[in-house]
Amino acid sequence: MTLALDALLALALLALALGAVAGAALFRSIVMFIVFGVVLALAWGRIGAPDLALAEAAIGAGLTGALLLVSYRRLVRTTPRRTPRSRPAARLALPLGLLSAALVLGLGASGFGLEDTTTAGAGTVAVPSTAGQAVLAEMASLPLDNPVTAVLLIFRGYDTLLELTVLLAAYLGARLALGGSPPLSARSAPAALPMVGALLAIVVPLSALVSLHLLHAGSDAPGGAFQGGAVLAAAGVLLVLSGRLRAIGSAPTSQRLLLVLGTLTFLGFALAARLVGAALFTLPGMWAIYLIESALLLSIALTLVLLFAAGGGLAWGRE
Amino acid sequence: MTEQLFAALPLWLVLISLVTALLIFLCGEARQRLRTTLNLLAAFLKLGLIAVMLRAVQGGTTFGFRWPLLPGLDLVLKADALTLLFATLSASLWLLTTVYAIGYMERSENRARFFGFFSLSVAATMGIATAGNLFTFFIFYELLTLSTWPLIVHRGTPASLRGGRVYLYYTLGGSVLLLTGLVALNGLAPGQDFIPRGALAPWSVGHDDELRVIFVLIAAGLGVKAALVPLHGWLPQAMVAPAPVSALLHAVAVVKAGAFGIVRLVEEVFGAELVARLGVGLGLAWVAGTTVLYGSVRALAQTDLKKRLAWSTVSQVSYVVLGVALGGSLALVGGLVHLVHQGLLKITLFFCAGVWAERFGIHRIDELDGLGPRLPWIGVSFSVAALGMIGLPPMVGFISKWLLGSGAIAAGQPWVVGVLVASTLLNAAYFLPLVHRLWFRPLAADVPPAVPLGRGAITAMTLPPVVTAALALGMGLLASTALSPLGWVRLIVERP
Amino acid sequence: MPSHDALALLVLAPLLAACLTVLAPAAWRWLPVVGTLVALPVLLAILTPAVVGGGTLVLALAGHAAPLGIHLRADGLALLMLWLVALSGGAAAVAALRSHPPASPGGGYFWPLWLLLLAGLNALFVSADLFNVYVAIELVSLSAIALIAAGGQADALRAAMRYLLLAMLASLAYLLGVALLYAQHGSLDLYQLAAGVAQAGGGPAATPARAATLTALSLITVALLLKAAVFPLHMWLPQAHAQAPGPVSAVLSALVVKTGVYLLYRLWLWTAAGLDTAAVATLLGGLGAAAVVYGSLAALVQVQIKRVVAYSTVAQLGYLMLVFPLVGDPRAAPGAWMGAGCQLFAHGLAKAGMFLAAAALVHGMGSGRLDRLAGADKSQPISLFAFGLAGVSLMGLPPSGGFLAKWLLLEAAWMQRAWFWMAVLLLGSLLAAAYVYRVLAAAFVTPPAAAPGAAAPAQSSRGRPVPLSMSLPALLLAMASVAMGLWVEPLLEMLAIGPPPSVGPMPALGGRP
Amino acid sequence: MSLLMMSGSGAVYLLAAAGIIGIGVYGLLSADHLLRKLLAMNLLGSGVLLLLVTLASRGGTPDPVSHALVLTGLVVTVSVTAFALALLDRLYRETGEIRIDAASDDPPDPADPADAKP
Repeated sequence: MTLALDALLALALLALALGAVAGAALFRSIVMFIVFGVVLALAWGRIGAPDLALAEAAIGAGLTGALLLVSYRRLVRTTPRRTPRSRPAARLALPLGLLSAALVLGLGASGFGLEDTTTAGAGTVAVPSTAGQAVLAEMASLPLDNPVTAVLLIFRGYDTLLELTVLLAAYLGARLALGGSPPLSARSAPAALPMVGALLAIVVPLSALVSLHLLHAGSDAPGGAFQGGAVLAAAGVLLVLSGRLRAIGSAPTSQRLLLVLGTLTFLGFALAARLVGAALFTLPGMWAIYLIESALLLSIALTLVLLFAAGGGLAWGRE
Repeated sequence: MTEQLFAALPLWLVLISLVTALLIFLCGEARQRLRTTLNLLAAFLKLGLIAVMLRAVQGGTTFGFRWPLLPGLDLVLKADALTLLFATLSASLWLLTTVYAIGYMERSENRARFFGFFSLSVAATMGIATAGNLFTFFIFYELLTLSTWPLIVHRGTPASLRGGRVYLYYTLGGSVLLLTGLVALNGLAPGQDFIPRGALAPWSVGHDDELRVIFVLIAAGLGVKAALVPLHGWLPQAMVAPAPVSALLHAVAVVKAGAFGIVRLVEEVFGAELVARLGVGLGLAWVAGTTVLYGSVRALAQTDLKKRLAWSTVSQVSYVVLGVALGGSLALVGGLVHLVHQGLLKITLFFCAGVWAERFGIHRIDELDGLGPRLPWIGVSFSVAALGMIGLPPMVGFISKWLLGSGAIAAGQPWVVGVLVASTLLNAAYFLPLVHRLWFRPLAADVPPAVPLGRGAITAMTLPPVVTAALALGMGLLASTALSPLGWVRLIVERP
Repeated sequence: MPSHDALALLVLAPLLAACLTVLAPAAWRWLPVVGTLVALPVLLAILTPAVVGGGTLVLALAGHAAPLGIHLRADGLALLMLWLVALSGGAAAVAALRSHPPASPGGGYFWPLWLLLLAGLNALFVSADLFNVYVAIELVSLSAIALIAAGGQADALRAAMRYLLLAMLASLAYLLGVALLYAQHGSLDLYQLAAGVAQAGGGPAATPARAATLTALSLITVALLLKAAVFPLHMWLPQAHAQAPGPVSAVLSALVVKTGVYLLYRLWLWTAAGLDTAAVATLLGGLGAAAVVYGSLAALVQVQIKRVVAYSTVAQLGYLMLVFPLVGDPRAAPGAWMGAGCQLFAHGLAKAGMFLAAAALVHGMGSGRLDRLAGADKSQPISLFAFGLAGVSLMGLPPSGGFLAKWLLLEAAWMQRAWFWMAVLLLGSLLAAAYVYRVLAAAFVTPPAAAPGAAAPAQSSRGRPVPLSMSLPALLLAMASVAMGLWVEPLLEMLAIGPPPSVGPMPALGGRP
Repeated sequence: MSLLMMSGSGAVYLLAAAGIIGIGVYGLLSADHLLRKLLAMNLLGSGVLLLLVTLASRGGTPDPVSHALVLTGLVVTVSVTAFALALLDRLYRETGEIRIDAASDDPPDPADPADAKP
């Protein structure tokens, strides 16, 4: 029964992926992609990765989808400065694509092989002392119960720090690429409708609450700063879409501080560990984890909203 | 500390020119007086250093400087008698060429660049002279290529750019051969310095074929600059360069560097005995002999004065190679002494040709008619050098040819005498008509009036050829004294 | 400061500076930038003696040893790259401070990205963890591509987009490979993985473990070849490097493409050292040979000076690939390894210098076309001299770092009687000479005097002065690349620390064999 | 979880991941609209991450390290995508182009703006 459900999900994933790639209309392809993300989140839930399911739903499907959609809308509306030179279309695409697909299927087969080696031992785990098992073994001595959060902040905090800077680089890069050109505003936001205001009044505080919950829960249940940040960002996206928030050319100091707050806080703790004689990146306790995660959440949320709004900063209200 | 500094005199010799080059680049186009002062100062300083070293080497002191570059590979500079022979020649001719160039270049553009690279070329030449192993030699050999190219293309015309391109094709091709040979040699016998009679004999057991290949590679790499047939193609093309550059190429530095390298290769890397045993010496002698004849024949066919001189260089430089390749002390002395003699004579000829070109716009041989009396100092200098080239006794050219001939017979290669005789006849055939035209033909009606130049420029262009011609004459007359080139060369060859 | 703190700070200091640059008011943005440029050499000066004296330095972050935690690791090769980042990146930054003033509106984005790029590069070079390397690669790619787009012209945007697409694809292939390796061996540590890889890869032919391991290695390799722009995956490079702002081009060619090569060294000479890699080495060497020939020939026909330099990068990266077959022979390995180090460093200095010089020439002459360079020797002497000097090193003429690299590689090839690799090295240097001289000759051309009289004065007054801050860094880098040929001792001392396992002890300088 | 492994669900998802990767590669190469290329790239990324997660769940207990890696991968992917979209926006505005031939070098551009000036 469960196998059937998994098979169904897998088939749906394949069908949606194919639809997203091969569909004639770009808009529909994007919608397919978003649905694909949602189904993928379900699948990850099934595999035993609820953290990832949450993240995929919020970031993979939600935010990426929203980004693609808003970009699509912008492309449709923009009149380019120049008309393009004609470029010959790539003719090799189809054979090359098919070849790659075949190769990857071969890879999938080797993946089967992997599974064989581990399940052959029937119960005893054949893979010796992986990093993951080491983490699980260490969990008992840690103040938090979610091993994924432990990896993200305690064992591989350095990765997380660099990852934050990637997010920051994306924001900076987007600003640089857009060349300081004024953000596209004048969205046809349905703000005039009374329902929207009411909806926002409920959704925005709710998502803030949810993100706070995710943040708190992250220490011993699925969730964490990334998922929380994404949910909070979703609220921001709604505000932007409805026109309550608008993009402006550059960020005021407070927002610049917020953008780097996560990185700075993490960096501060990482370095401060040396002051008390501990190893770099050693966190002093749960309070530090909470502090860092809160800072991360705020930074992530603001960065994501700014990326979505294609602005340097945000301001309340319409122009 | 002072002892170390003294021992490192060869390094200073190189550094002086290098620093001069940098200062000239830095002081820019406008400051002509400063540039001239720097140039002359450096030249005299260098001659002074060489004089100090000459005395010391004669007294048995050795100079050396060693700087490790890579494991098992050192930059070695030294000063032995052979070094000083070449260094003295280059440094004194450089001084004269500089004087000449100051006059010659008076009205042209880009003088800072010209004199900067000129100085750099001389730094490279000093490095070549003082190199203490083949690797160091290679470093400066390449630096010479680098620094002479801007001089050849100096005028920036399509013809000079073409000449420069051909020069690069040949010299860089040659450097690839040389580098390959060097890598192979270092793989076989790592880190060998130049030592008298060569260091390779102990390594040669069972590696004869390998060593033959290596010898051919390195000799070919050096042969490009020495303009051995068939690697000579660049030299006539490079004639497009200004006259001081021709002097540099033909007498002071470039072809000499090639020939000097072959001397070091045969005498101090492989050793004459090993070269003879491998049979490569005879091959080299044949190539040199062919070059001697071929260059002369081609020179005969030229109607352009500088081209004829260029082909003559192709022919004459191979005398040096011939002497080295034959083996035996007589031929070696003949070859080495010709390094000096050919330099003096050829630079005189180029100086004179440059004067005629600059002042009358004359480039072709049939335009020389009656020019001798117009500029008598130049005419006499040219004639003296031309007769010297032919080898008329008691001129220096005769001494070289005589020694080479005797050496060839001693080495059991009598065919070389035939080559020398033929070459002498050919030399006479292409030089005597020039002398004849200068003095015994009436001045052509359409010779333009001499381009007016400042007194200083005229002196600067007249003095050097007169000095070199007088030196050539004097060396022939005083060949038997100890400090003549011949005496010095004997010291080199007969050292323990 | 303890040396392991210096090691971590090499990454964390630029990160911190990037955040501060974002925060600082426009007028003060220069401070964290300049601070970083000063801090990196200082940190390296602390770290280097510790490594050279005490051997490879390993720092377990948060006190958790691999596979649980992440190791930072500084051996000779890593040190060499870190120095290159500090020197080439520093000199390029000086030029960039002029072309992209920190106080300008764009400077608020440009400079944090520049610092993030430095942080990413340093992170990549000191990382011992495959996944950490992935994040660092992303940081490097993202900031580098954004800096390319900083110019904003259509060609730059197009080049950035093409680079980005290929970089994304490469990153995903890399990630896939890492996923497979982790699933198979349970560790992400580059050096811990070696044992598992050797066991699995050396096992019987058809085991799934072997298949998965080899698939993972090939995926990662393809990804890195793309990042390193190794022929035939170089297509993105010439436009990207030619269209980026000058100082960015310098960093891209000197440092960013090197990350791919560096990781290929780590992967095949360390992680996969236990496998029989002869075939792979030959394949990589073959690609390198093709790159040398193709890149040089392509450089010979370009009409834009920056594209000449960009294609020269394609060719020079080829030399670095030749190292794979050359370190195979135990006798030749130490020499080949020294050659690799010299080439990495010399090319990094020379190419950064050359790109800065080219940018200054383009700025000064008002055009990037070769046929507009005539007279540059008069109006842009410093830039042209720098270009020529950098060219000396690229051609491998003595005495220069490039020459030492070529010499060492040639000797390694000779020892193995590997005629083909020898021929490639020699041919490559000839072709390099051809394309460098082509540029110089273009500058030495005297415009024909027969041209209409009015044009002559205009021609001779062509070119405007370039600020020293643009030409001087180029000259310094070029001079360093040449001077390196005379004093390579510190580099060799570094390289002797933690060479690949297959490379025996390295000979010391001054020792007579 | 062990049920999952017994039942071969892991195999199902592995197959799905391989399929998604294949479709992603195909889409990446066949699409000429840049937005579609980016979409395909994201699909490809999802496939890779799915593979990672699936492989991580083999032993019965899910591997937290893998999950952390995937989370990082997700954030990195969305960052790069957002930047790519900004770049696309600017590219379109400047040139009107929404397609690009990723596999070829541009021909040397004969039009140098500086040359147009006298």
